[in-house]
Amino acid sequence: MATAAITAEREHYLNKEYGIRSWLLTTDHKRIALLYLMSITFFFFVGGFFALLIRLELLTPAGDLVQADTYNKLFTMHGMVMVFFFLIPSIPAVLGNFLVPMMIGAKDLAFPRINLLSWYLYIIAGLMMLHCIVTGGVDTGWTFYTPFSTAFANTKVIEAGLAIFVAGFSSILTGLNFVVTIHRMRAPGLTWSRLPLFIWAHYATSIIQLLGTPVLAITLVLVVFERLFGLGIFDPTRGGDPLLFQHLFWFYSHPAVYIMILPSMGVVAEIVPCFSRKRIFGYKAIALSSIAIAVFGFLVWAHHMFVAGISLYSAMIFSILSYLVAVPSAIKVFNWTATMYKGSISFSTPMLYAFGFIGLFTMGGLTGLFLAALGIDVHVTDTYFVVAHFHYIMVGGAVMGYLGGMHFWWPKISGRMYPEAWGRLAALIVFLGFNLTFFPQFVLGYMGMPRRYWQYPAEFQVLNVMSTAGSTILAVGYILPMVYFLWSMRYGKIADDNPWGAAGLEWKTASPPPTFNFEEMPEVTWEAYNYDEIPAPVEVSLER
Amino acid sequence: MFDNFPLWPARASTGAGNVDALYVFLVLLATFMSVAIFIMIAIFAIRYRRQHNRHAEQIEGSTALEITWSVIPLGIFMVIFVWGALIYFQERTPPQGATEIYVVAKQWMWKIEHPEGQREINELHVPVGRDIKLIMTSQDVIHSFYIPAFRIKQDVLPGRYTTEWFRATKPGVYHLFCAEYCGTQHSGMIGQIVVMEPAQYQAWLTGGAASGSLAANGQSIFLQLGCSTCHRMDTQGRGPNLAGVFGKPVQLEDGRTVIADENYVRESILSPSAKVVSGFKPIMPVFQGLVSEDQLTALVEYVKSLSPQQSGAAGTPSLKPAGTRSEKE
Amino acid sequence: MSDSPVVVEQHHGPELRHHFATVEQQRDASSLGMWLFLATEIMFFGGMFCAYLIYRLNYYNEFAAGSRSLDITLGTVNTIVLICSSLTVALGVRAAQMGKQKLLVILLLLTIVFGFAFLGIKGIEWYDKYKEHHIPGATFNADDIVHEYPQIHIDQSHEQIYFSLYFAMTGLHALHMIIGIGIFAFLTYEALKGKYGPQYNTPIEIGGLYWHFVDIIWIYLFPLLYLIDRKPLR
Amino acid sequence: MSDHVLSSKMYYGIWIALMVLTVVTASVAFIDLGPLNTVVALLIATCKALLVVLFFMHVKYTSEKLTKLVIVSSLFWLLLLLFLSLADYSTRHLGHG
Repeated sequence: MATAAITAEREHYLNKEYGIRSWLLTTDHKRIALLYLMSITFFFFVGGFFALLIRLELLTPAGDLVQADTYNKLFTMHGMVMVFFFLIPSIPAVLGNFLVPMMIGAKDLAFPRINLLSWYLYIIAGLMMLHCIVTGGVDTGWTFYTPFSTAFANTKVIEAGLAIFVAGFSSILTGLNFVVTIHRMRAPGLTWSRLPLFIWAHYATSIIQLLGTPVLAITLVLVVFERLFGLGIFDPTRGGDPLLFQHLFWFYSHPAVYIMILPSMGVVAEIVPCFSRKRIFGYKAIALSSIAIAVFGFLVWAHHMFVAGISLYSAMIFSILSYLVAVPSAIKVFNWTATMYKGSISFSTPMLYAFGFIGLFTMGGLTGLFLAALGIDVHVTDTYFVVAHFHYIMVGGAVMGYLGGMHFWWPKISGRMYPEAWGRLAALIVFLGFNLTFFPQFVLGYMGMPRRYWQYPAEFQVLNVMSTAGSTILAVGYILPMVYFLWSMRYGKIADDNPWGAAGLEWKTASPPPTFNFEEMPEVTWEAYNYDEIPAPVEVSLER
Repeated sequence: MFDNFPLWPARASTGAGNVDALYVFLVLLATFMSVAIFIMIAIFAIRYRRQHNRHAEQIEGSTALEITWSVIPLGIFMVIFVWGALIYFQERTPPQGATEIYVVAKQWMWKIEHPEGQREINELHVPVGRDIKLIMTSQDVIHSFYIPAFRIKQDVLPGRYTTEWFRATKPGVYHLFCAEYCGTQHSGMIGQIVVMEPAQYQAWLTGGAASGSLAANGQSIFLQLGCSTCHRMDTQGRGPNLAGVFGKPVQLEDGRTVIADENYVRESILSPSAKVVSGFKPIMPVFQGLVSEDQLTALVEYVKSLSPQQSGAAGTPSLKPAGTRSEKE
Repeated sequence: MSDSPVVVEQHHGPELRHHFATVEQQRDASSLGMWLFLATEIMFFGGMFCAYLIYRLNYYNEFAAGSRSLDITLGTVNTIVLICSSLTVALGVRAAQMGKQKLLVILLLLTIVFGFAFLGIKGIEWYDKYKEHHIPGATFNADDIVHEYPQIHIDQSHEQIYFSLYFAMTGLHALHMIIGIGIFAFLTYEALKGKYGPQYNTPIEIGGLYWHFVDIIWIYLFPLLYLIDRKPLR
Repeated sequence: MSDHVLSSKMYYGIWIALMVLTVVTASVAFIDLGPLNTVVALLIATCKALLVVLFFMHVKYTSEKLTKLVIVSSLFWLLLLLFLSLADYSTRHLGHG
C-alpha cells in the first residue's frame, strides 16, 4: 500500500508485514479496519447501483425500464445491502475499529481474534447476500413483513434472512469488543469524563448492538423456520399474528437507526471542536444524551406501526415516548452549534461535512416529529415522506458523518493528505445532490405517493424527475472521494502526525501509527478537547 | 381531478382539514427551526472564521442554556403529541350510524361490497356528506387502504377486521392506493374513490345490478350452510339464538365476557370452539377454509341485521367493558 | 506478534496476550465479554419468550393441553441432569483454581456426559412427538389432544402454535447445549495438556458461565413448557 | 473476581437446594392453586436461577459491580420487550379496530 519512499525511515502498521496472508490473518485492529473499509465500500457501491436503477425506473410514471418483480427486488436488496452491509458496520467497523483503541490509549481491542472473526462473519454474510442477489434475489422489502415473506414470496427469503443473521452476529461481536475495550483498556488517567465523545457514542452504539440485534436474529430464525417447517407463529391462517413479527422486527430495527446515526454524531463531536479551536460546549450533556438515545431508542418501536392495527392506546404510548427520544437529539444539535460560537472556524473538508451533517440531520430529525405525530403519521407513513425522512437521517446524517470522519482521519490512516480543493468540491456536490434527490420526496409523500411503487400516477412525475436528477449528482459526489483517496495513497502530501492540531490520543502517535499504536504507552493528564492548550495548525493549502 | 396547486393533495373529507392544519403548523415550525440553525451556523462560521490575529474564546457550556433548550422543545413536543393524538383518536373512532361498507383485499385488487348489495372492484362510490365506515380484511397478505385526499390509511390484515371511516365533502374522483407492500403488482393495486352528490349516488345505487342486499345474501348463505338448523329463532336450538346478539356482551363458557362485534362473529364462524357461549356445547363445525371472505362478510352483515338497533352503529368501542378479549387473531 | 517493538517480554506466562498489561486485566476483560454475550443470549431467547407470553395469554387452553401432552417425568429428569451438570462445572472451576488437574479432567468429562444424557432424553421426547404427529407442519395432527379433553375447547391450529414454540425453544436450547459440549470438549483437551491451574483458569471459568446460562434457560423452559396446567381437570 | 476458592460443601448445598426445588415445582403443579400455579412455578424457577447465578456463577462473591449491571440491564431490556408488546396486545380488545 504505502510506497517505499516513506517506509525507509519508520516502521508502521502498513509496512510492518507484506503479503495477502499478513492481511487476512491479521489481528491488528487497524488492518481489520482497512479490511472492513474495502468490503463496506464495495457493498456501498452495490447498494448505490441498485439505488440508481430504482431512480431511473421512476423517471417515468410507467413501469418501463425493468419488470415489476425486478423493481421489487431492487428496492429490497438496496435496503438490505445498505442497512446491513454498509450503514450498520460503516463507522463502527471502520473508524471505530481503527480509532477506539487509539483514542483510549490501548494497544488493541480487548479481543483481537474475535475482531478478525467478526470481519470473517461479515464476509461470509456478504457472500451469502451476493449469492442470493445473483441467483435471483429476494423481493420481501428489507422489512420481511409476514405473512408475505413466510407464505407468499417465492424468492430467496431464507438465504437473505440467514445472511442478515450472520451479519448480525458480526455486529454483536464488534459491539461486545468495544464495550469490553472501553471498560477495561483505558490508559491511566483517562477517566470517563475525559473520554472523547466519539468513544461515548460508540459505547452507546454497542449497547444497542448487544441488546437489539439478538431480537432481530431470533425473529429471522423464526421466519426461516416458518418457511422451512411451516411453524405458523406469524401465519394468520393458523392463528398466528403477523403484527407480532412487526413488533419483534422493529424492536431491533428502530434502535438500529441509532446504530447508524450515533457514531456519526460522535464523529461530528470530534470535528466541530477541532475546526473551531474550542472546547466542546456542554461535554456532559452530549455524552449522556448518547446514552439516553440508546435507552429511549428501545421504547419507541411501534411508531412504525400506527396504521398496522395496533391498539389505539399503545399507539398513544409509543407516540409520546417517541418525542422523548427527540430531546437528546435536539440537545446535541444545539450544543454543536454553540461550540462554534466565538470559535476560530476553519472551512476544511471535514468541517464542511460536519456543517452538512448538522443541517441535514436537523431536517431529518424535525421531519421525524411529523411522523411521531399520530394524526400526520396516518397520512404520510408508507409514503415517500418516510423515504425522504429516513434518507435525511441515514444518508444526510450517517453517511455525511462517515465521509467527514474519513477525511478527518485519513491522514492518520494512510499517512497522506487528500487534495483539499477536491475534498471541498466533493462535499459541496454531495450536499447539493443529496438535497435535490430527497427534498422533493417530502412533497411527493405528502401528496400521497406510496413507497415501493414501480409505476405511479402521472402527476407525480415532475418531482420524481428532480429526484432522479439529484441522484446522479449524488453519485458523482460519492465517487469523487474514492478516486482522490486512492490517488492520495501514492501522490498525496505526506501527512504530519497531527495535521489538524487536534486533541485526542490518536493524534499523539505517528501517522500512520505503529502496530501497537504508541511507542510509549500514554498517560492522560488533561481534559478532553483541550483546544485552549493546542496551537492551531497552519491552514491546509488549497493547491491541487 | 386535482386542485390547481399541484404540490398539495386534494382535500375532500371532514378530517383532511385537521390533518392539514397540524401539518402546516409542523412545516412552519420545522422551517423556522431549520432556518434558525442554518443562520446560526452561517453567522458563526463567517463572523468567527479563522483569522491570524484572533483566538477562540473558550466556553465550556452553560447549564441554564442547555436546560432551556431541552425544556422548551419538550414543551413544544407535548403540544404536537396532544394535537396529533386528538386527530388520531377521531380518525379511529367511527361515528354512530355510519354506513358500513365491506372491503376485501387480495393480491392485487380491492373488492368492495355495499350494504345494499352493490359490488365494485377497485372503485368505491360514496355520497357527499355521509359517514362511511369501512370494515376491511385481506385474503392473503397485509395491504393498506389509503386515500390521500381524505388523509386516511389503515392496514388491511388477513385473519381479522380493521376499520377506518371518513365523511367526504367534495364530489370528485380521488386516488385509492395500496400503501403496504404486497408483492409483484403492489403498485397496480390502485383504484378510485368516486364521491357523488347524494342524488347521483342514489341513482348509481339503483342503476347497478344489485343482487339483493348484503344481509339478504348472508341470509341465503346462512340457510345454504344449514346454520339455521341449530341457530333457530327461538330458544330450542342447539346453538344460541342470534337475534339481537350483535353489539351486546356475551357470557362465555369459561366465565369471560366478550362483545359480539365483527371480529367475534368472524372468529365464531371460523373457529367456533375458541369462545363458546355459556350454556352451549362446542359442537359447531369449523368453517375455516369452507367459506370465502366474501361469504364471511355477508354472514357477518346478516348476523348484524338481526339486531336492528345495532346495525350501522356496531359496538361503540369506547363503551366496551375492560377485561374482555374480542380481537384474538 | 511476539516481536513487537514496544512490549518488552515481561515475566508472565504465554497465556497473557500482548495487548493486556496484566493477567487480571485480561481475565476481567474475558469475564466481562462473556457476561455481555450472555446478555445478548437473554435477548435472543427473549424474542421467543415474548411470542410465548402473547400466545399463551390468547390460547391458554391449547397451551395447557399441549403442556399436558409432554412427558413430565422425562422433563423433570432432564432438569435434574442439567442441575447435576452445573454442579460438575462449578466443581470443575474450583478444581482448576486449586490446581487439581486430574479432578478437573474428570469433572469436565462428567459434564459432557450429562450434556449428552440431556440431549438423549430430549431426543426421546422429540421422537415421541414425531410419532404422535405433534411436529408442526404438513403432518401436524392434534386429534388425540382434542379427543382427550372433550371438556375444553381446543383449536388445532392454535395447538400447533404451542408446539411450534415448544420445538423452537427446546430446539434452540439444544443447539446451545451442543455448542456447550463442543466448548467443553475443547476445554478437556486443553486441561489434559495441563494448561489450567491456579495461575490461569479463565477459559474454564467463562466456559462455565456459558454452561450455567444454558442451564438457567432450561430452568425457565421447564415450567413454561411442561407445567402450564397439570392440576386435575374439573 | 472470584479469587478466593469457595468450599465444595457450599456447592453441594446449592446442588441439593436446586434438586429439592425441582421436585417441589414438579409436584406443586399437580395441586390446583388457580392462577397461582403459574406464579409459584415462575417464583421457584427464579429462585433456582438466582442460586445458579449467585453461587455457581460467583456473582455473590464478585467485587465487580459491572457484572451485576450487565445482568440487571439485560433483564430490564427483556422486560421492556415483554411489557411494551403487551401494552398493545392487552389493549386491543378495547376497540377502535
